[in-house]
Amino acid sequence: MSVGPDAIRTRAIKVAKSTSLSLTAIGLALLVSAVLILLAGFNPLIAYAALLKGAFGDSFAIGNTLARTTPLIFTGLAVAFAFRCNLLNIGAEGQLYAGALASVVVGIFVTGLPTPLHIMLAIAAGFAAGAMWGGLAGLMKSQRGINEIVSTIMLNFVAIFFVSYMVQGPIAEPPGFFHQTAQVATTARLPIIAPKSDLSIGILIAVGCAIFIAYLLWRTPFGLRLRTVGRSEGAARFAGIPVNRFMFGAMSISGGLAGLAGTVEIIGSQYRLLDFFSPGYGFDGIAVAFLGRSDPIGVIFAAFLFAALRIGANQMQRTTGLPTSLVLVIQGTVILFILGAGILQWYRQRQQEKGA
Amino acid sequence: MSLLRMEEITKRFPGVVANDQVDLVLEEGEIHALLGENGSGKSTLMNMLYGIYRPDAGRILLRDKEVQFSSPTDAISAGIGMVHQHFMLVPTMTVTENVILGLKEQKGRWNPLLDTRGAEKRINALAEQYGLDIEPNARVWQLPVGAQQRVEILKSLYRNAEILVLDEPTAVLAPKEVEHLIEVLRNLARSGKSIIFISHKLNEVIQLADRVSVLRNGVLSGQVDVADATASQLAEMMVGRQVETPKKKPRKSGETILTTANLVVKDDRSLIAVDDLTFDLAKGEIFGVAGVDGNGQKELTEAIAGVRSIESGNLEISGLSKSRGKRFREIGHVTEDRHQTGVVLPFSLWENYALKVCGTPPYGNWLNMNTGVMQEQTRAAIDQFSIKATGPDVAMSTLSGGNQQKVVLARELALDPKLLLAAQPTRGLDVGAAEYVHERLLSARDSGMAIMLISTELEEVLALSDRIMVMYEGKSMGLVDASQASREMLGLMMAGVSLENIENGMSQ
Amino acid sequence: DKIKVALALPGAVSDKGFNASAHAGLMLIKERFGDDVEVAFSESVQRPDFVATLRDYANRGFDVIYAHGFQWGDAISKVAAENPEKHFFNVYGSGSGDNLANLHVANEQLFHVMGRLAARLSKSNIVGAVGGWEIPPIRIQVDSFRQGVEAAGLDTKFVAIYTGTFYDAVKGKEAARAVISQGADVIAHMADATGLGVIQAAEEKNVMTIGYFADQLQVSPSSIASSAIINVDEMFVQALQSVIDDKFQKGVNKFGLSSGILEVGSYGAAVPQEIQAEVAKLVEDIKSGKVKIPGPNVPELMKQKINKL
Amino acid sequence: MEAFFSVLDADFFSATLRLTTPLLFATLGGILNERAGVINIGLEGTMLMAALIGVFGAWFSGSAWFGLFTGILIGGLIAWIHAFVSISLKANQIVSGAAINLIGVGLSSFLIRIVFGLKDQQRVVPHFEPVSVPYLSDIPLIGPILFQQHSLVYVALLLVPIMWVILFRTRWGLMITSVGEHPEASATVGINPLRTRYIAVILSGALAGAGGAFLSLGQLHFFQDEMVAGRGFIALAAVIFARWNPVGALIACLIFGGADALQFRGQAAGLAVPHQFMLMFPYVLTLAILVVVGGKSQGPAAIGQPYSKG
Ligand SMILES: Nc1ncnc2c1ncn2[C@@H]1O[C@H](COP(=O)(O)OP(=O)(O)OP(=O)(O)O)[C@@H](O)[C@H]1O
Ligand SMILES: Nc1ncnc2c1ncn2[C@@H]1O[C@H](COP(=O)(O)OP(=O)(O)OP(=O)(O)O)[C@@H](O)[C@H]1O
Ligand SMILES: [Mg+2]
Ligand SMILES: [Mg+2]
Repeated sequence: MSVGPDAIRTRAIKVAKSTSLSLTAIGLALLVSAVLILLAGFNPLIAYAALLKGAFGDSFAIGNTLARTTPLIFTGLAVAFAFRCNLLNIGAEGQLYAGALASVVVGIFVTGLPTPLHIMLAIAAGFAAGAMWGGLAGLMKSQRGINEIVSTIMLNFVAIFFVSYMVQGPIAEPPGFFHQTAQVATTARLPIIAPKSDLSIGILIAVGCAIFIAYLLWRTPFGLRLRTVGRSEGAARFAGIPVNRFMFGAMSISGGLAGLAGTVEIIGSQYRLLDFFSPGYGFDGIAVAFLGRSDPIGVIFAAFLFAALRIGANQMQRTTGLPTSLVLVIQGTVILFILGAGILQWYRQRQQEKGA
Repeated sequence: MSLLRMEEITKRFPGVVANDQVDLVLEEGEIHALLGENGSGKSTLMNMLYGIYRPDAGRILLRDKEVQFSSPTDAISAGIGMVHQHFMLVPTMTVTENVILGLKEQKGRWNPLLDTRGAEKRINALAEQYGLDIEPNARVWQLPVGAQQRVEILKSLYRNAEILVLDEPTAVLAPKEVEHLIEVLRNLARSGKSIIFISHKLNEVIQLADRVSVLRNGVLSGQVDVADATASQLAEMMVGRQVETPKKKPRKSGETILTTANLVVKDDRSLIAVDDLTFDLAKGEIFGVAGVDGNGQKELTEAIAGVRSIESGNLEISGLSKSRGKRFREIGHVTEDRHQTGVVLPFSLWENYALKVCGTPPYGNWLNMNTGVMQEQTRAAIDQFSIKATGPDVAMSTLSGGNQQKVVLARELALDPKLLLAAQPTRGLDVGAAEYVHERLLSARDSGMAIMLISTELEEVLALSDRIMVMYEGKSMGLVDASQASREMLGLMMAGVSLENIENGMSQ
Repeated sequence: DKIKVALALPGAVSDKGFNASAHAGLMLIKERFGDDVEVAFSESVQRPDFVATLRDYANRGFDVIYAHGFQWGDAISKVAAENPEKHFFNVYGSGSGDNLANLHVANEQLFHVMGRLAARLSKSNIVGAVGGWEIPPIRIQVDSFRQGVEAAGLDTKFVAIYTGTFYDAVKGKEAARAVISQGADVIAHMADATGLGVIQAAEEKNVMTIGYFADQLQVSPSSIASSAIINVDEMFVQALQSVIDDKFQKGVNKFGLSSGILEVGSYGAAVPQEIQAEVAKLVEDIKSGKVKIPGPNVPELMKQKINKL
Repeated sequence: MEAFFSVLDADFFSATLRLTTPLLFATLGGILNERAGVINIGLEGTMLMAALIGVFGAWFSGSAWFGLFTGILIGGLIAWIHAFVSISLKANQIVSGAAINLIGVGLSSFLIRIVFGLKDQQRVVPHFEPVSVPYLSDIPLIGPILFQQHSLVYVALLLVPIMWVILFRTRWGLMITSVGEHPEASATVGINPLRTRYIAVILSGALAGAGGAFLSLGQLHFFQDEMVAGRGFIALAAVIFARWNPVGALIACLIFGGADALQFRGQAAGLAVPHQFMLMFPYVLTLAILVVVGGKSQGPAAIGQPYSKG
């Protein structure tokens, strides 16, 4: 990543290229899904108009989309960051629950703090709890050689069940009838940017975090070393990089980022913790991360795309009655078509080989 | 009728013409050597013969019939076998499995089970016929390189190869193994096989080959009968100038920097690899460690470098910083296995170059790397070491083997370390580049650096070292002053005869 | 002018239980009020989208908005406050507002009755229950069922399992088998689609089950003894009617056996007349107030469970 | 505690086998594609689609076997998409798998409504009944456990030795392993790494398809949204736990299926533990075993890396 004007230009061209590519992919995916919509007896044009309006129709819609983008940026970052260290973190979902749990505890039971301090404490707690949960997988990897894919999948279930236990008993809102905690104190809530849409400053924190992670990865020695561990453990070891410590560290930071997804969701929008409060942000994070090519800036756009489709789909359901499951299909096909961009190259190569 | 004719072969890669209208003729039963500087296009040419790449232009004729290989399968069925610079073996499989991989070796037409027994028999027969010593049941990752190479040769023979291509087969071998290989190749030629072999070692070429083709910058710069050529002539054909053996200045005495006492180190399989070593190394000295590969040199080096723990005994490096980061910068390490431990292939050259120094002035600090400076330095290294690369931004993976090695060397020397561990520093380098590296090592020594040179090449050890230790099965066979050492003596020690015994024998 | 009615569901309408019953409510509204209403619904609404969903309906001119499940409490209170001229109903809800009514059913009554029925039917004297996720209503249902079993005074053993899911029927089936292997011969399920697995297991092992939400006799005529029916559809109609008649009542509206919203379903052939009569008597007594069912004290039970740990 | 162990009866063991079977199919599939160097996190979506299409197949043909066949077919087909995207187009294998999961969840729930309608979604279709093996099923204890199962349980169990032999004793096994370890090396001996990977991935999808179809046709007899409920992800973990070995797969899946069966019986036996902790049990047990025995195991060296010719 050089900084000269030339480099900026090539980067700009790259961005433009991948943007137009993504747009084409989305178009094609919508075309394919249109067939399904027709099959279900609806008019695709009306459906898509609703989708578009739901995602971008007015400031209210855009606010919703951005609010939805926020946690996805964090989970996407979490997966992407770990992957830069060659670790596949399938456990963002569990780490998110850990983060939410810690933040809600701080938000409810710590009182008497001024707003900024309380918020920062809640954020720190969320990051720390997520980092602990991710770090646990990192520890198992570095100490016992346990593949992080296995451990994170298992830890997901453990975290989700544990949160369920906590909200129904130990930290349930008195008298303890409902499966939910009390609301976090107003001092622990993120300020709202756009009053009508409930968009909090969480989005700014998320984008800031992405930029920070990009900086960390490409402009700091720590980042270079981390990426070295990711690409060649041997070379890393011989360059004096403590590989195990880095893996542990990467998993912890990754977990922390995922934990922040839980934090912003709690102190930025839901205010209280219920079991199953996450609609799978952690799993979406996997797709978001790789769609963004494990690049923090790419993650922002991928998260936005995911959020827009989801928010738009809700509107589509509300106005046309189409089930939202359709949007999962659209999301999936969008991804496949983006991946399918390689098809032209593949086809050309094949023709060449046939010709030769 | 020639067995093989490659005519006007051209191959371009983005930014380079790797082969430019190259002609190559191979006769039946001939051993043909292919020489050339690093990056001159040797491997590329051979890869086209083996169907891995396709030529952009030119023809390949086998027994005067034009052939087109779109994959190695075609080449194999046309009777061509290749032993690659980086072995093409599956480490987790056994020798037999590797040999029969992809073949229809099963117990009869209707019984799909593998006929490993039958295959083993044939392997043993072939091994005996050509004098290839091999253990069919061993897993490949457990074998020393020499043995792995024999597996590669067997693989080709098993597939009835008529033409055998070997890409730098001797680069990774110890002198004894080289002799053995040469014997094997002669046997093969005698029994009618034709051989193309790539090497940077001129003496081997002269010893073994019938004819030599020399490539320079992708162009065929000459083809001679070996009978008519001398080593220095060949070297000149390659690099376009006279190549000289380095001159060593007398050594200035310096303070001791490395001391070991009764050092014991274990290998990855928890077997003792370094057994009770005691020696020291001073500033301004090149300390040669000779020995056949796999006699504990690797483990010794790694222990000193701080990436392998010590079992017992003492290892002390004076004046080293407490901090881990600094320590690794104070010890330079040209590692033996370039791909696994030396470089990060998908990274750019400058990132590879910055691996250790990033974060220290003038390369930036812990919060910010000064990428500009690092790129500048890399560019300078490219010029100094005449690395064939278009710039510091290209990926390491696009460089030829020798050029990758140069990047590593440039990086480690740039650290200006207190102690430099140089393991096989010229492995895979052409004579010109090797000469340059030798010069650099000597000048580093003269400016006070302590250097430990680990090499299986006696010439190199003898030419550069001040003192030489020979390792055999983890033990020291003795420590001699380079001025008093001879090839024969070192050879004996490498075979496990201790210095004491040699001296006793001589005195008797 | 048409009354516009919207419904927001946290799960899929195909769950053969909680969400399905609400969807049926909306359909019944359409049927009863015909051209006077326009209806719309959203299913599988995810928690972060709660507010946006309700708000969108309100903005688009829906007059009466139903949200299904206690988890909507915060969202519906907020949107109700923003739209004072519209009416909001929240099933199992706990929120507050002048235009917000929480629709509750007296689960303790219905499931107490079913527990009595089960205890009487059991020959092995062991009765089981398979719950989905242990959320408040389910816990009340399971614990009331237990109380009913105990109240039969037959010293019946009670076995309960939570599967942790409402849509994994395979798990439901295995859970039921585990209960059956404990000797239970009557099993109730409070688990929506997971319960379909329970019914199937019961059918295969020839034990009796108790249906849930709808009259499930048709799902398995051989194994269903009766069903614990919650007529959410009727409840929705009554709620809407109250708005039309200007009789809207904010706060908790609770529907018990006497309202007809809760019902004991059709009996399977295996249930003797005499037991049917007993159940009918009990239901009458509860309706008339002769028998009071206090219901379980869930927070207290929870505390006990934690203390035991 | 005593009550807890008293539940280890024949019923428990047959439950274990039933819970093991779908996982085992998917895990064996996962082993196949991972050994060939392709990771497929889309097993979940694949199983879901197969469960659905299996139900359709059984309904429209009236035969459970035909349903199974269609389930396997769709599994293979979806895997073919994954293969095309990740092998031919060399796209990121994980994204492709994630996309398949999204599509699987969405499309299956969408299609069941269109085809069967909302009301009749859980329509019971022709399905597999447990088969008693004559004589053997009468053996006390062992009989009911081993010889009164669905035919697919036997198929899954038989697949373990079959796959072991194929992987370790035939040339196809060598080919598959070699393209996962070192595709360049396999190419130099004339193996087509791309084709070999294709075959492994498609077969793997077919196996996952069988697992999905077992869930709907063997266990349930109908289709329910999201009925696979994370089993595809568990299989992904089991592949690694099994160290890419079919016998290991059996052990891993048995441990998991057993733990699941056990936690139900623990709850039923009235263990005084919040049920969330019971539900955690299989996952915690898995982790505990890994921590104790140590997880150090090397996967196929070239996993996740697309292969391209020169
Ligand atoms: N895949 C590739 N992509 C781009 N450039 C390549 C590629 N392979 C080789 N080259 C370039 O082609 C030239 C010839 O490389 P080749 O590997 O044939 O050299 P060589 O003679 O074998 O060198 P060495 O002695 O170092 O092994 C070099 O400049 C190299 O950088
Ligand atoms: N050799 C190294 N390579 C890469 N990162 C390192 C290395 N040593 C340390 N680090 C990182 O820096 C942190 C500080 O480590 P340490 O106490 O060794 O500092 P240090 O060696 O004084 O640092 P410096 O590299 O600035 O000399 C470590 O936690 C680790 O993240
Ligand atoms: Mg070469
Ligand atoms: Mg430091």
